Amino acid sequence: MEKLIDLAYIVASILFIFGIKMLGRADTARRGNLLSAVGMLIAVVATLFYKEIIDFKWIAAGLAIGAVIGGVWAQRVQMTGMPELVALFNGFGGLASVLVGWAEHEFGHRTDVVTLISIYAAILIGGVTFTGSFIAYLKLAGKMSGRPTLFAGQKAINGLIFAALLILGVYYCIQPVAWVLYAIIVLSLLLGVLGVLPIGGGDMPVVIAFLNSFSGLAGAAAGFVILNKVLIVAGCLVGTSGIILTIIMCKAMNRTFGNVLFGGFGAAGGAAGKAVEGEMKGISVEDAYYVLEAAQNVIFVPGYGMAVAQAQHAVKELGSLLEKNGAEVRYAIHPVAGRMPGHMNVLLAEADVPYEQLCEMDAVNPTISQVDVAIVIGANDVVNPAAADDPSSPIYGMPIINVHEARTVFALKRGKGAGFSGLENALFFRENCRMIYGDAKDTITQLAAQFKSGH
Amino acid sequence: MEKLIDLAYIVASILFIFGIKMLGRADTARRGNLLSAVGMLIAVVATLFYKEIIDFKWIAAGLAIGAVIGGVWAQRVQMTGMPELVALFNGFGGLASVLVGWAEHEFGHRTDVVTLISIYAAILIGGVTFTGSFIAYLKLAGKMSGRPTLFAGQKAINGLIFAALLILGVYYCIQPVAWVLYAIIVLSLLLGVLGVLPIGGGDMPVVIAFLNSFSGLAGAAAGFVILNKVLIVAGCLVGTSGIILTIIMCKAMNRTFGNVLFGGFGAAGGAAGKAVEGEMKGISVEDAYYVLEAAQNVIFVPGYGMAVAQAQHAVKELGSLLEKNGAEVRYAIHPVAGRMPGHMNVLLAEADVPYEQLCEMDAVNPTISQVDVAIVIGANDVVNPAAADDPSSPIYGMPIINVHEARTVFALKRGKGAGFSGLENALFFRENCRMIYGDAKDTITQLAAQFKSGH
Amino acid sequence: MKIFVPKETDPIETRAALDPVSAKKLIGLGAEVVIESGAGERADHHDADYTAVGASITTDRAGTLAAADAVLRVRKPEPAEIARQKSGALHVSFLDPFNESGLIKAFADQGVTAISLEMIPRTTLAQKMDAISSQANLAGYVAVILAASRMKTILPMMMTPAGTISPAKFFIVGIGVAGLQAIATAKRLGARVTAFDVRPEALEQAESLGAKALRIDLGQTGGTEQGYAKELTPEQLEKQRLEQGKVCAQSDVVITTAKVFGRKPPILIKSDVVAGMRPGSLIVDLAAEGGGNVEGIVPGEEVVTPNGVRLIGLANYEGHVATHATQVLAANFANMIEHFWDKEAKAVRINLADDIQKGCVITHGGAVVHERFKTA
Amino acid sequence: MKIFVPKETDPIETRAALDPVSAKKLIGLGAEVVIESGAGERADHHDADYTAVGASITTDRAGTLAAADAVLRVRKPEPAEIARQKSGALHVSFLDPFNESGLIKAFADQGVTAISLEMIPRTTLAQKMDAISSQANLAGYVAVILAASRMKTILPMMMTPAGTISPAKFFIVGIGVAGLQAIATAKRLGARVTAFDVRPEALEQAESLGAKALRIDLGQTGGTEQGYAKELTPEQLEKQRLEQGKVCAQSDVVITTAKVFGRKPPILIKSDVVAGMRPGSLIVDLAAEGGGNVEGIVPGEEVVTPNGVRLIGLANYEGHVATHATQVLAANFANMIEHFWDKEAKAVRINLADDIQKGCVITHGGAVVHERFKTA
Amino acid sequence: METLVLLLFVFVLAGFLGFELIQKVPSQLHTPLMSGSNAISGITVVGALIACGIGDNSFGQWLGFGAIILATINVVGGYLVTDRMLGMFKKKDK
Amino acid sequence: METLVLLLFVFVLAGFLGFELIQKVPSQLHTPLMSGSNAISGITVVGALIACGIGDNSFGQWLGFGAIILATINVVGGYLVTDRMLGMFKKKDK
Ligand SMILES: NC(=O)c1ccc[n+]([C@@H]2O[C@H](COP(=O)([O-])OP(=O)(O)OC[C@H]3O[C@@H](n4cnc5c(N)ncnc54)[C@H](OP(=O)(O)O)[C@@H]3O)[C@@H](O)[C@H]2O)c1
Ligand SMILES: NC(=O)c1ccc[n+]([C@@H]2O[C@H](COP(=O)([O-])OP(=O)(O)OC[C@H]3O[C@@H](n4cnc5c(N)ncnc54)[C@H](OP(=O)(O)O)[C@@H]3O)[C@@H](O)[C@H]2O)c1
Ligand SMILES: NC(=O)c1ccc[n+]([C@@H]2O[C@H](COP(=O)([O-])OP(=O)(O)OC[C@H]3O[C@@H](n4cnc5c(N)ncnc54)[C@H](O)[C@@H]3O)[C@@H](O)[C@H]2O)c1
Ligand SMILES: NC(=O)c1ccc[n+]([C@@H]2O[C@H](COP(=O)([O-])OP(=O)(O)OC[C@H]3O[C@@H](n4cnc5c(N)ncnc54)[C@H](O)[C@@H]3O)[C@@H](O)[C@H]2O)c1
Repeated sequence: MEKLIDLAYIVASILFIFGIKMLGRADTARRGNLLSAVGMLIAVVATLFYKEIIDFKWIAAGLAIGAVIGGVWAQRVQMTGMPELVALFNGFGGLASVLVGWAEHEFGHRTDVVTLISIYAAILIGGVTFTGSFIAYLKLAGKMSGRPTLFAGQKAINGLIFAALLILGVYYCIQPVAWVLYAIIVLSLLLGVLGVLPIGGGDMPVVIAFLNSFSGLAGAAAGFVILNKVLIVAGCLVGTSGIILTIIMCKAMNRTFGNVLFGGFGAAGGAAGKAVEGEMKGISVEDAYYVLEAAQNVIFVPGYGMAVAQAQHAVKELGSLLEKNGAEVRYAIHPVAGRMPGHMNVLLAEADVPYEQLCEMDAVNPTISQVDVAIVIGANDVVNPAAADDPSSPIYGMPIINVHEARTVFALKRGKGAGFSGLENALFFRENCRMIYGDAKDTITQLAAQFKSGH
Repeated sequence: MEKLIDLAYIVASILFIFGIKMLGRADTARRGNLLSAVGMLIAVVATLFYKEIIDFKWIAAGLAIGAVIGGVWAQRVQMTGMPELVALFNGFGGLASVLVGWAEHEFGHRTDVVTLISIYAAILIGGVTFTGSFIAYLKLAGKMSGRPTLFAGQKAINGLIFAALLILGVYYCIQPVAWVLYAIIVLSLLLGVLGVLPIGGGDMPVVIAFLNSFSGLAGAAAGFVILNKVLIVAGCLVGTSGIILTIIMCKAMNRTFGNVLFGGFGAAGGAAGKAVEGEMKGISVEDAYYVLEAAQNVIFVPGYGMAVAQAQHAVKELGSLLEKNGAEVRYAIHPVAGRMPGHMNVLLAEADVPYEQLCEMDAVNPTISQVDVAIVIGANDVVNPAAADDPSSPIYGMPIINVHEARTVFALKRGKGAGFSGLENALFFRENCRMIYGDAKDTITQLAAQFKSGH
Repeated sequence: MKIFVPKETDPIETRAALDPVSAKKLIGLGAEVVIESGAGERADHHDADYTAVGASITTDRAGTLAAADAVLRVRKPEPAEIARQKSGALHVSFLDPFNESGLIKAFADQGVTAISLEMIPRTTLAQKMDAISSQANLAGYVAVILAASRMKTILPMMMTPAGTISPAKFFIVGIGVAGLQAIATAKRLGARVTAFDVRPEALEQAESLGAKALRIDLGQTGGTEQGYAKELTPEQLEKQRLEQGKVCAQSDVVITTAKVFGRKPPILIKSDVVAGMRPGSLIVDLAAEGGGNVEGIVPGEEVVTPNGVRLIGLANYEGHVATHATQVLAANFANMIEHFWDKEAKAVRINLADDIQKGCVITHGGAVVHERFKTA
Repeated sequence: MKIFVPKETDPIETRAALDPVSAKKLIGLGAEVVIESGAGERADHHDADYTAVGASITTDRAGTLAAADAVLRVRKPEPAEIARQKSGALHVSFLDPFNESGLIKAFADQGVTAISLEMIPRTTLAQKMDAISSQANLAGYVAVILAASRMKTILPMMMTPAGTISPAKFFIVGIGVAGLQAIATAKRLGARVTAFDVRPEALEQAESLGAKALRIDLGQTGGTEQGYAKELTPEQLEKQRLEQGKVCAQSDVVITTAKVFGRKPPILIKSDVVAGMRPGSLIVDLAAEGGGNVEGIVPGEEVVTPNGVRLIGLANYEGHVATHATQVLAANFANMIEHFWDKEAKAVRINLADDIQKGCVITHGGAVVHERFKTA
Repeated sequence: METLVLLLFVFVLAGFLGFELIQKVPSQLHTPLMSGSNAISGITVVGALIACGIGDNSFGQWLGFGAIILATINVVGGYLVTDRMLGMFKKKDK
Repeated sequence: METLVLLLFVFVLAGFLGFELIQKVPSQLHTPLMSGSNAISGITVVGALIACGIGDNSFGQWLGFGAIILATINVVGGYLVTDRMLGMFKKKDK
C-alpha cells in the first residue's frame, strides 16, 4: 500500500511538471491544466489510503464542502472577476497551510528542529499569503481603493513586525510553546495586510503571482512538516516557477520586482525632493521584449539612425511579428526625418512596409496617448520635446512626433550621440523612456529573435 | 559528519546542474566544465569522510594512478585524437560501474530486490558501455576499419544475447548466484562489441554520446546499489541530458537515432530488394535547423514559389544568419526561374541581397558537390534532374541547377504541386532530399527563428 | 556555314540580330559570320567590335545575301531580298506569319527554310531561344521608364517637410512577360501597382511581384496550350471594360500589354474610359504596333486627348534599350543555332520531328511545312 | 494682404509659385490670392482649379503687380517689374543674390522687402520653407529618370534564359539633397551606385541609402555652418579628380550635383576624364545652370563627345516634374508665410531679429539689410 | 534524518526544475499560468488530509477540517477557473 | 524502503532536469558537451570509493581499487580534455 501511494505521488509529481510546462505555451495550456488536475486527483486519492487516515466523515464533508464552494464560485464568476477570484483562492491555500502547521504543532509527534522550522515557515508564509491575497482581492474587486494606502512610519512598522517574526521564529525553534505560535500567526497575518496595502491596484496581478509562489513554498514547508514528498515537489515547483512568472510579469510592465513591492513606499518617502534632472535608463533587449509582447498599440518612429544601420528590413520584420502577436502597428514618419526628403519612405518601401501603415506626424500625434510603446529608431531631433517645451531651443516651434506622450518609449541609439541639430534630447531622460543601446539593426534583430523564440 | 557529507553532495549536484547547462552555450562552456569539475572534487572529498571508508592506502594509490594516467593522456593527445580519447575514457567509466556492481555483489550487505536490480543494471549497462566505447575508440583511432562490420545472422545473434541477458537478469534477482553474474558480465561485454561493430565510423560520435548517456545511467544504477544520492543525481542528469544531446547530434546529421543504431543492419538485410521508386521524406523545421546549423556551405535556389510566398526578405535574413554562423552562402539563380526574365533578381535586389552572392547556374554547378545544404525555395522545373536523366522528359536537355549532387537538399513547397511544366520531379524522391512542406515564407521564417533562439 | 546579318532597313529598328558576344559564340561553333557594315551601329556596336571577335564585315549586301547559308535578322525581309537567297538557305527573323502569307509563299517558292521567332514554342526547354519573351521583358521595363520620364509627377511616395507626395498609381492590363516586368519596374520606383489579366494564374504572378491584382469574375476563360491568351466573348469584354474603367479613372498611368496570339490585339480601353481619366494621366500601349489595346491610339505617335490624357503608342519599345535588346536577341539566335548545330556538318540540322522546330519552321524544302500555315 | 502670383516669363520654367492647395491654405489664413491667368498651366493647374479654392484670376499683370502686398514667383524678376511694385510690398522668389547685385539694388530702391529663397537657413526649423531642398530633391530623382530614359541599356540586373544582363553602374558626385535622391532612385531601379562627396558625413549618408561610398583621403575639408560645401584647394581637387576618373571610366552614368554656395560650381569632371569614359555612357550635370561640374557641358543642351559620351546639362531638372515641383515649392511659400503670419494684421510680419528672416531677407525698408550683401 | 536529507535533495531538484520549466510566457497566458499554478499550490490539501488524521481531539479535527475545506476550494476552484479562462481564448490561427 | 522511494523521486526529478537543461546546442559544442558530461558520469568514482570500503577481503579491495583507477581516469582525463577542447575555440566575436 505504502509503495503504491509513493508510486502515485511520483506519478502526480510528473503530471505537475508536465502541467506547468504546458501551461506556459498557448497551444498546450488547457491540456496542461487538465494534466495537473489529474495529478492532483491522484495525489488526493492516494493520500486517502494512508493508514493514519481514519475518520472519513470529516474528510468527505470537508472535500465536498470545499469542492462545492470552489466549483460554484469558479462557474459563477464573470470573465472580469477572475483575477480577484484567483487571489481569493490563493489566500485560502495560504490559510490552509497555516492550519496544517497549527495542527501539526498541536498534535504532531515530532519536535525536531527541522519540523519546527517547517511549521514556522508554513505558518509564516501561509499567513502572509492569506491576508496579502485577501487585500489584493479587495483591491481588485474594487471593494477597497486601488490606490496605494500609505501612512507615516509604515516602513518602520513593517520592519519591526518582520524583525519580531524573525526573533519569534528562532525562539519557537528552541521553545515551541503555544503563545509564540499564536503570536507568529497574528503577526504574519498583519504583515500580509501591511505589506500589500501600499501597493497600487494595477500591480495586484504581480502581487498575486508572487504570493502564489509564496504559497507554493508554504506548501513545501508543510510538506517538510509531515514529511510528504509530493507536497515538497509540487510546492517547490510552484514556488520557483512562480518566481520566474512574477519576474516575467514585472518585465511586461517595464518594472523591477523591487519597484513593484516597494514602489509605494518610495513614492511616500521621496515625493518631496524629486529630482528634476532625470537619468537615462537603459533596458535590456529581453526586458523590452516582455513589454512589447504585452503591447496592443505600437508605433515605430524611424530616423536617420535607422538608415545608417540599414535596419529597415529588420524593422519591417519586427512590425510583422508584432502584428501577428495582435498589436496594431504603425510607422510614424516625421517630415524631416533622415537626411533627404522622403528618406524614410525609400527605405521602408524597400522593406515592403505597406503604404497604409505609414502615418504622417499630424495623423499620429492626436492618437499617441493610446500608444503602448513607441519605438524610436535612431531618431533624435524629430522627437525632441524641446521643440514644444523650450523656447530657447533652436528648434522651438517645430512640430515633433510626441512620443513622450506614449505609455512607454524605447529609444534605440548607439550611444549618447546628438542628432543633426546637435541638441541634447530631454526625451531620453523622461520617466517613461528606456534606452536600448547598440546598432539599431542589431537591436531590432535581437528583439525579433526574442519574439520568434517565444513560440 | 554525515550531514556535512550530504550537504556537500547537494552542493555537488547543484554544480553539476549548472555545469551541464553552461556547457551547452558557447560563451559559458568552459566555465561550466570548471564548475562541474569543482562539483566532482567536492563529491569525492566528501566521500572520503565516510566512516565506512577506512583503507586510505588503496584509495590514495588508486586516485593517484588514475589521475596521472588520465592527466597525461589528456595533455598528450592531439587535437584530432580527442574524440577517440573521450570514447576510451567513457569506456573506463563503464568498466568502473561493472566493478562497483561486482564488488557490491560479492561483499554487499543488502540483498533486497531493488539492490539486485541495481547491481544487474550497473553491470549490464556498464559492460555494454565499456566494450561499446572501446570498439568506438578503435574505429575512430583507425585501428579498426571504420566501415560497418557485418555478417550473416548478426541481428539474430544480438537478439539472442539480449534475450539471454533479460532472462539472466530476472533469474539473478531471484537467485543472486555468482555464475549468473559472471554470465551477465560476459554477455554484456559481448553485446557492447556486437552492437557497435555494424555501425559506421562516421556515426561514432553519436554512438559515443549515446554510450555516455548510458554510462550515466550505469552510474545512477550504481548509486541505487550503494544508496548514494549524488551518484543518482549526477548519473541521471548525464543519462537524460546525454539522450537529448544524442538526438541533437543525429538531427545535425539528418538521421534518426534508430537509423544510426540499426542502419548498418538495415543495409545488410535489405540491400537486395532496394526499391527503385523512393518516397518523399519530410523533415521538421527543427531538425532542418540542426542540419543547417552544422553546414559550412549553403546555397539557396529560389524559384517561382519564393515569389508567390514573397519570401525574399525572410530568405535574405536566413542567409545572413547562416553567414553569421560561419557558413558560406550563395544564391544560385537559374535563368528561367520564376515567371519572367529576371524575376528572382527583382526580388532578391529588393531584399538587398548583395550582387556578389548571386551566382549563375554555370558558376554554381561545378562546385555543387561541396555544398552541404542546398535550400530549394519553391523551385521545381529548374532543379528537375529529369532534364539531365530522362530523354523522354519534355525538358530533357535543359541545363538545371544540380542540387541533387549537394550533400543534403531541403525542398520547400506547400504540397505536391508540380511546376510550370507540370512534370513530376524525381529530385524530391532522392535519398538526400528532404521536403519541408508549407508556405516558403513561413518555413524560412521559422528556420530563422530557430537560429535566433539558438543563441 | 556562312551566317549573314544584314543591316535592318526599317528606320525605327535600332536592334541588330547579332552582337559581338553572340557572333563570337557562333564562330566558336565553327560558323562563318558576316555582318553588314553598320548593322550594330544604333546598338552601340561598331564594325570594329565585330571584327575583333573574328566576324567579317561586308558592304555588299546583295552579294552576301546570295552567298549566305543562313540569314539572321530582326524584322521581316522585303520580298525582293528573299528572292536573292539561295535555295536551301536558312532565314530566321520575326515574320508575323499570320499576316504575311505573301512572305511565306515567297520563302517556300525560293526553297528557303524560314524560321519565325514568334512561333518558337513557349516551353521551358525553348526559353533560351524565345525572343518574344526576351524582347517583351525589356519592352515592359521601357514602358515604365518612358512613362516616368514623361510624367509631370514622380512615382514614389515622399513625406517631406513641404508636405506628402503620394505615390503614383499604375494600372497594368495584361500580365504576360512585358506586363510582369512593367509591374516590377513600377513597384521598384515606388508606385502603387494594380494589375489585371484574364488568366487567373497571371494574377497570382502579379502578386508574386507585390502588385495588387484586380480580380473580375469573367466566368470561363483560358489560354492556348502554348501560354498565349484566347480571345474573350463580347459580354466578358464588356464586364471587364467596366471594372477596368473604374481603376483607370483613378490611375496616373495605364500600361496595356495584351497581344493575342495570331490576331489583332483586343481593345481593352475604349474612348469612354479614356475620357473618364484624369488630365495629365498617361496610357502606354505596348500592343500599339499590332493595332493597339486602346481606342484612339496612333502607332508610333503620342496623342493628347481633349481631356488631357496622353496616349503613347510606340512601335518598338525594346528598341529604346537597343544595346541590351540586341544582347538578348542575339543570345536567342545563338542559342537556337547552337541547339540545332550539327557538329560534323558544321551547320544547322533541320529536323521537323523535333518539338521546337515543328513549332517554328514555317517553310522547308520548297514547301510550307508548318501545320497552321499549310492551307495558306 | 493681397498676394499675387504672376505667370513665369522664362520659357524653360514650368513651375508656378502656388498650386491650388497652397493657395487655399493662404486664403484660409485670411490672405487674398490673385493668380495671373495661365500661371499654373504647365504644371497642370488650370485657372478654374484656382478659382475653385477661392483665388481670383487676373489678366492684368501690371496692375496687379502694383496693387499686390506680396508677390510670389519662382524665378527672379525683370528689373522693370520690380519698379512696378509698391513700396513696402513683399517679394519672394529665387533671387541668385550673389550674382544679382543689380536686382538687390532695385529692390532696395523701390522699398520692396525682398526675400531670397536660396538664403533660407538650412536649419531643422526652417526646413519646411527650404525650397532649395525641396527642389533639389526632385532634381535628383529626375536626373536618374532622365538618364534611364536615354540609356540604351537597362539599370537592373537580370539573369535570363538569354544570358545575364549586368546592372548599370552609377556614380554620383556630390551627395547633397539631390545626390541622395539620385542615389535612392538609381538604387531602386537596381543599379550599382557609387557616390562621392568631400564631406565625410555625406559619405555616411550615401551608405545609409545602400550606395558604396568612394573614400578619398583629401586631408582637411568641411562645410560652412549652414551645411553648404566649402571650396577645395587645387591640390585636393587634383587628387579627387584622379580617383574619380577611375570610377568614371567604369561607370555607365555619372551624375554631378555639386553647387557651391554663392560661387560658380567647381569643375569635378575634366575633359580627360570624359575622354576616358566608355562610348554610350552618360553624364548628367545638375549644376549645369550655374556653369556645370563637367568640362564641356552646354547648359540646356545635350552634347555628344567624340568618344560617344553624352553630356546632359539641362537647366531646370525639377521642372520636368512640374506638378510635384510646384506642389512642394508652393508648400514652402505657404509655410513661410504662415510661419511669419501676423493674425491681427492679417499680413506677414517682418522681424529682422528672427533667425530665419535674418538669413533670407535681403532688402527691407528701402535698404539692403542682409549682412552679406550690405556692401554690395 | 536520512529522509530529511533526501527530502532536501528533492526540494532542491524540484526548485531547479521549476526554474527551468518556465522560459517565456506570452502575456495573455500570464494570468492562466498564475491561476493554474495556484491550483497546484492547493496541494496543501494533501497536507490537510493527513493533518486531519493526526488530530486526536476535536480541535485538531476542526483545524484539519478547516484546512481541507479551504485547500479544496483552492484546488477545485483554481482548476475550474483556469480552465474557463483558457477556454475563452478563441483558437487563434497559428 | 522509504529511502529507496525518495531516491526514486530524486532519480525522476534529476531525469526531468536533465531533459530540460539541454535545449539547443551549437554544433561545435557537441563534442565538448559530450566529453564534459562524460567526465561527470565518472561520478562512479564515488561509488568506487565506497565499494573499496565495503570489500572486506583482498579481492574486494582489488575490485574497488580497479574501479577507482578507471573512474579516476575517466574523471581527470575527461575534465582536462574537455577544457583543452574548449580552450581551442578562438574567442569569436559575438
Ligand atoms: N529630411 C531632410 O531632408 C534632412 C536633410 C538634412 C538634415 N536633416 C536634419 O536631420 C535631422 C533628422 O532627424 P532624425 O531624428 O531623423 O535624426 P537625427 O536627429 O540626426 O538623429 C539620428 C540619431 O540616430 C542615432 N544613430 C546613428 N546611427 C545609428 C545606428 N547605426 N543605430 C542606432 N542609432 C543610430 C544617433 O545617435 P547615436 O550616435 O547615439 O547612435 C542620432 O542621435 C533633423 O534635424 C533634420 O533637420 C534633414
Ligand atoms: N523565367 C521566365 O521568364 C518564365 C516565364 C514563364 C514560365 N516560366 C517557367 O516557369 C518555370 C520556373 O521554374 P521554377 O522552378 O522557378 O518554378 P516552378 O517549376 O513553377 O515551381 C514552383 C514551385 O513552387 C511551389 N510553390 C508555389 N507557391 C509556393 C509557396 N507559397 N511556398 C512554397 N512553395 C511554393 C510549387 O509547389 P507547391 O504547389 O507544392 O507549393 C511549385 O512546385 C520553368 O518551367 C519556366 O520555364 C519561366
Ligand atoms: N514556357 C515558358 O517558359 C514561357 C516563356 C514565356 C512566356 N510564357 C507564358 O506565356 C504567357 C504569355 O506571354 P506573353 O507576354 O507573350 O503574352 P501576350 O503578349 O500574348 O499577352 C500578354 C498578356 O495579356 C493578357 N490578355 C490577353 N487578352 C486580354 C484581355 N482581354 N484582357 C486582359 N488581359 C489580356 C494575356 O493573358 C497575357 O497575359 C506568359 O504569361 C507565360 O505564362 C511561358
Ligand atoms: N537643416 C536641414 O534640415 C537641411 C536641409 C537640407 C540640406 N541640409 C544640409 O545641407 C547640405 C547640402 O545640401 P545641398 O544639396 O543644397 O548642397 P549643394 O548643392 O551645395 O552641394 C551638393 C553636394 O556637393 C558636394 N560638393 C561640393 N564640392 C564638391 C567637390 N569638389 N567634390 C565633391 N563633392 C562636392 C557638397 O558637399 C554637397 O554635399 C545637405 O547635405 C544637408 O546636410 C540641411
